[in-house]
Amino acid sequence: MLETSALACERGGLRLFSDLGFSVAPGGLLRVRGANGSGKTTLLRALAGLTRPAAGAVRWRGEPIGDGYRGEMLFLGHAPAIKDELSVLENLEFSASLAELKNSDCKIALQQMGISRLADLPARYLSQGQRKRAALARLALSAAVPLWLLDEPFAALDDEAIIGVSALCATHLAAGGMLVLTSHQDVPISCATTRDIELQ
Amino acid sequence: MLETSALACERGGLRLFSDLGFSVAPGGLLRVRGANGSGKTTLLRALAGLTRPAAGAVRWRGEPIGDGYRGEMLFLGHAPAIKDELSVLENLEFSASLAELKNSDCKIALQQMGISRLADLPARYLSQGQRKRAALARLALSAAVPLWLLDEPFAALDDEAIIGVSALCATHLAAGGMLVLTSHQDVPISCATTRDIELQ
Amino acid sequence: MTGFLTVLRRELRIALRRKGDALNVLVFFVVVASLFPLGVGPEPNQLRAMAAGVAWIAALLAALLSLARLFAADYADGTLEQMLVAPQPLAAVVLAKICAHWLLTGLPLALVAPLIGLQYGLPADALCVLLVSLLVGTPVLSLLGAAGAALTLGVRGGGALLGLLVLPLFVPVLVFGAGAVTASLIGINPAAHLSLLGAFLAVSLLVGPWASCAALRVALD
Amino acid sequence: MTGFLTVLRRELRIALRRKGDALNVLVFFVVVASLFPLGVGPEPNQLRAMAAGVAWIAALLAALLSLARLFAADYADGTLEQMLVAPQPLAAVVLAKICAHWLLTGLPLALVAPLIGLQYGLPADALCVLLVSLLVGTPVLSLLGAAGAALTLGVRGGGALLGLLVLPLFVPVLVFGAGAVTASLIGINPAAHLSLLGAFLAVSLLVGPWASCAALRVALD
Amino acid sequence: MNSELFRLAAPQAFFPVAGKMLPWFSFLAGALALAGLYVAFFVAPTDATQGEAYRIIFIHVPAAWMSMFIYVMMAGWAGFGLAMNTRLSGMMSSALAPTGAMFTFIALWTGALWGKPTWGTYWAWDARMTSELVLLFLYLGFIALKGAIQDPARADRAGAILALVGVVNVPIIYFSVQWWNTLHQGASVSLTRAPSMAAVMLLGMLLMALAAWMYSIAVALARLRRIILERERDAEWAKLQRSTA
Ligand code: HEM
Ligand SMILES: Nc1ncnc2c1ncn2[C@@H]1O[C@H](COP(=O)(O)OP(=O)(O)OP(=O)(O)O)[C@@H](O)[C@H]1O
Ligand SMILES: Nc1ncnc2c1ncn2[C@@H]1O[C@H](COP(=O)(O)OP(=O)(O)OP(=O)(O)O)[C@@H](O)[C@H]1O
Ligand SMILES: [Mg+2]
Ligand SMILES: [Mg+2]
Repeated sequence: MLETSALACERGGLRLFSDLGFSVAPGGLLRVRGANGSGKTTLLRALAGLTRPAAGAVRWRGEPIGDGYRGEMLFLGHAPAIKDELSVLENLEFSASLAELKNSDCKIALQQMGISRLADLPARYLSQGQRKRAALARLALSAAVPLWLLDEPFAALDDEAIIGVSALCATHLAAGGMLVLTSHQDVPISCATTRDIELQ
Repeated sequence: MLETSALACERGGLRLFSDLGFSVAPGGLLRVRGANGSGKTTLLRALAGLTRPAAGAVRWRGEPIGDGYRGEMLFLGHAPAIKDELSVLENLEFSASLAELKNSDCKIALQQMGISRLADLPARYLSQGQRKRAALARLALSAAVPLWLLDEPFAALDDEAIIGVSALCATHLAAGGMLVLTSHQDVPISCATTRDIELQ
Repeated sequence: MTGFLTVLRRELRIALRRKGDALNVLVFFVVVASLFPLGVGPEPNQLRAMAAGVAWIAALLAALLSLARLFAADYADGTLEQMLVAPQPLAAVVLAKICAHWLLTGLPLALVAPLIGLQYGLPADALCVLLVSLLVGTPVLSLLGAAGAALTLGVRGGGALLGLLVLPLFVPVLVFGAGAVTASLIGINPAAHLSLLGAFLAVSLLVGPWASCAALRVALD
Repeated sequence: MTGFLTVLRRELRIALRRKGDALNVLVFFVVVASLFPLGVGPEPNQLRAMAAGVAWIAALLAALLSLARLFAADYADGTLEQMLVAPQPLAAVVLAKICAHWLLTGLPLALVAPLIGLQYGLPADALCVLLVSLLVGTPVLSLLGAAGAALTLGVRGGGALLGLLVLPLFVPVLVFGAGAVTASLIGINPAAHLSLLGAFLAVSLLVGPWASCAALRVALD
Repeated sequence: MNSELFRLAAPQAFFPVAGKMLPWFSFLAGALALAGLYVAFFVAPTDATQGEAYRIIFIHVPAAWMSMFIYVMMAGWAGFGLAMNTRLSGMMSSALAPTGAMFTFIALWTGALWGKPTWGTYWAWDARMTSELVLLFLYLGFIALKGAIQDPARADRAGAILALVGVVNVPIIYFSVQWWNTLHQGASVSLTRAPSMAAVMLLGMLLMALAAWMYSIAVALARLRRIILERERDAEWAKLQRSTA
């Protein structure tokens, strides 16, 4: 259970949003909406514990977020965290073992994202969408991680990949996971408890 | 008038597409479609003269593309060509004067993209979508450039910006310009002579 | 511990793929070392007196120049963000990056230095002292340098600022490191110098990783 | 010509914003120059003999180390692509980048070198020769180095490869440059050395930009 | 008591308090400096071995003490701010740094001047001098780092980390003469003199040290007020303050 109370964030002395209170319960999907520069990314980073809020707090299972939280949360930001020098598989294996996920499933995860053919290609040669797919392959490994925070997961993906990622998200929600995402596109995830917040 | 004949491109020894022949006439819109990694970006780069085709040729006004072509074409790729150290306005001014466009309209262009408030902010601080808008501001300066080649212009943009960019494109087409673009999203540009090609 | 090993293995693998960076230090060192006689003239006594200084200055420059990029790539492509949100303790990750930096700059340099010392005509015991001083001193450069690199990450004018922050801390290492060799050359026991270096190393082992972690959290705020 | 000025202005402006990079060369140089006495010992004769070598090695290293990043940032963020499709001739753009590189590394170094020479006890005429040799020689480093940087852009192991490609071309510049100063120190006319450097410069003015342009087109294919 | 302290930790509450304390510390600094200088130049006798040059001690030693003491204070405030997330602490450390750098510079400079007649050299790389020089660079690095980061909160935290790293250097400076047998000696001056003269010297040094102390507090308070106004420029009370000033 993720909760915020009276959350406010600033960038360069500018208040982006304030007094934000919401909660995400197991099986719940929270969509963060808003125009470019309205603070969606900032909010997600605050939820991940990367950005210090100017006011308010983020709570996880009733406690302020701390070290234990990090093992129960998956954050994928704008930057894909992919090294050009390493192959697609090596990249995934690294991020999996950094996140203490099972390394053995990496090939299956690539297959689920439709890029198993590219497993041994150095990431430098990937197309934009393939790179995004490689980053999102971590979702397929993270079924056991309760909270997913995804920043624009559908950007650069083609229709097939969007469907694939949505399916992963839906499965995760159905299994009692929690999901917070931002997206400028329509999100084809079917979920009973969807909430939207709009930042301006 | 842009034409290709029997165009083929390769990446890492792999044939991405071959025997591609099409033409774009004044006022015409060509949408390049295809899955992730199908070669859309590669095709656009070949049309811009950046990538050497494995076979076939690109012709502009009946001639193989050469030095003169570069002044009549605008290419915006995945990478936004924006320097973090410079302000938004300085970035636009630089790319305008590199492309021999009128520097004086830069502020108006930023206004058209809805980021005039950010003109003096170092680009490092822009949000993803603001960065994209800053790159696309060049469109507003390029009305006189007949051929536009746009790679995923709508990625990361919010609805308002998508409408703005589409309007710019439509105006350009109505004035007899030519436009080739790739996009995974639906393109809300109304144009009489729209053609699609699908790469696989 | 898994975090440490994972990151260390990755860093070394990337370096191996790039090759450039690892070899660069050696190229750099050989350039510095072999060009000096060209500039100074090949008098044996003079060369002997210079050997330790040349080796140590090469080490210091190699460290300084590679440090600016220690965290930069990971910062730009989002890997650092992932390291901060990962369940692995950040200290392990940072320590692994520091280790990798030392393995790729300090260690090769220390191992090659005796060869250069030989060419410069150093006697055997001075060669030993040179090797030991570099082995003890170069980790200090990586440890404290990492803290500086983390502090200046994404900061305006980062490069020069990094120099300003870490050079004052490096100078004592250089002075005592080269001093040890000079001492042994003129027949004084270099143990005092070396134990000073050792003390430096101990302090920087405590301070370096802690400061790097804290600074990285600030940089990514 | 507009292309040249546009790019030059932008490069300098970015350098000014970062400050780091421009100052870095000076910091670097001052470090190299002032650490040598620390490592080597402060005997005046020895220092005088070393001054030219120190200045030239610093110039060479500064060039080598900054060249690796000459095109890298523009390559990564798409600016290079834009430069290639721009109506401005690529040669003008490349020449502007080379100029900026020299203005930010070679020139400051050349201008500061006499001060260091003074501290190292060089006589006035040797200082002059040092300044002239650096002014003539450092553009060669930027010109040929740019070609090397373009050739190794995006290539695996770029760093070491760059060193391998350009060092053989740089060493003669160093030898004649430092040689000119040494010659004037022992009372020989340094004109022969300097005119050799001049010839080098003329050749590299022809070869450097052309090779860089061709290599950039290949790199971005 | 505790809540009172925390109320004062708010910049707005501290601003007027600092304003009231400022003139007192300035006055004390001036008076003590005058007294100290009088003792130093007119009461203390000429030294038998060093002549008049030894009078540098009245500046050198207080400056050296202050250079270290201010750094510890600065690091203390910085660390407190990092741990407790109080805004005033970061401003306090910023206010102290330039004064500390100044005293460090004076200690180095007077030490170097003094070294020429006594040791025959301005500079040697002995442990105390090296570590004192490092201290100067730590101050400068702290100031430069804070200046380079635009966001004040981030600048405070980054500066605090640097200050805490550097604090290790202070015991090294202080104990270097005991740990390593170096050129710079400890309190050997009093051995060559009669006890009464040592007492006069001690008095002069003490007065000068107190003056330096009061001066540091006064300057830090003045600087702190400026920083508070600058950082809180958007707050209503600060606008009011500026319009009345
Ligand atoms: C640039 C060179 C010098 C530096 C960086 C330096 C630094 C310091 C420092 C940091 C202290 C305070 C530490 C303490 O109280 O134990 C100090 C104290 C002192 N210094 Fe220096 N010093 C320098 C040169 C000299 C010289 C040339 C002399 C005279 C021969 C001298 C005589 C003293 C004395 C007598 C004290 C007081 C020691 C005491 O009673 O505790 N210093 N110096
Ligand atoms: N130093 C700064 N000074 C002023 N404004 C800043 C600074 N740093 C960041 N900002 C602003 O803060 C906002 C950050 O927004 P954020 O990245 O969270 O937006 P977003 O909602 O994710 O947008 P997008 O849809 O474009 O991804 C932007 O409007 C940006 O311009
Ligand atoms: N060296 C290489 N070896 C093998 N395949 C390569 C190499 N370089 C590029 N490729 C492949 O060439 C294709 C390049 O495609 P391109 O970038 O044009 O795709 P795209 O249609 O723009 O995709 P997206 O929708 O993801 O942007 C990718 O499938 C990529 O994997
Ligand atoms: Mg965003
Ligand atoms: Mg593409």
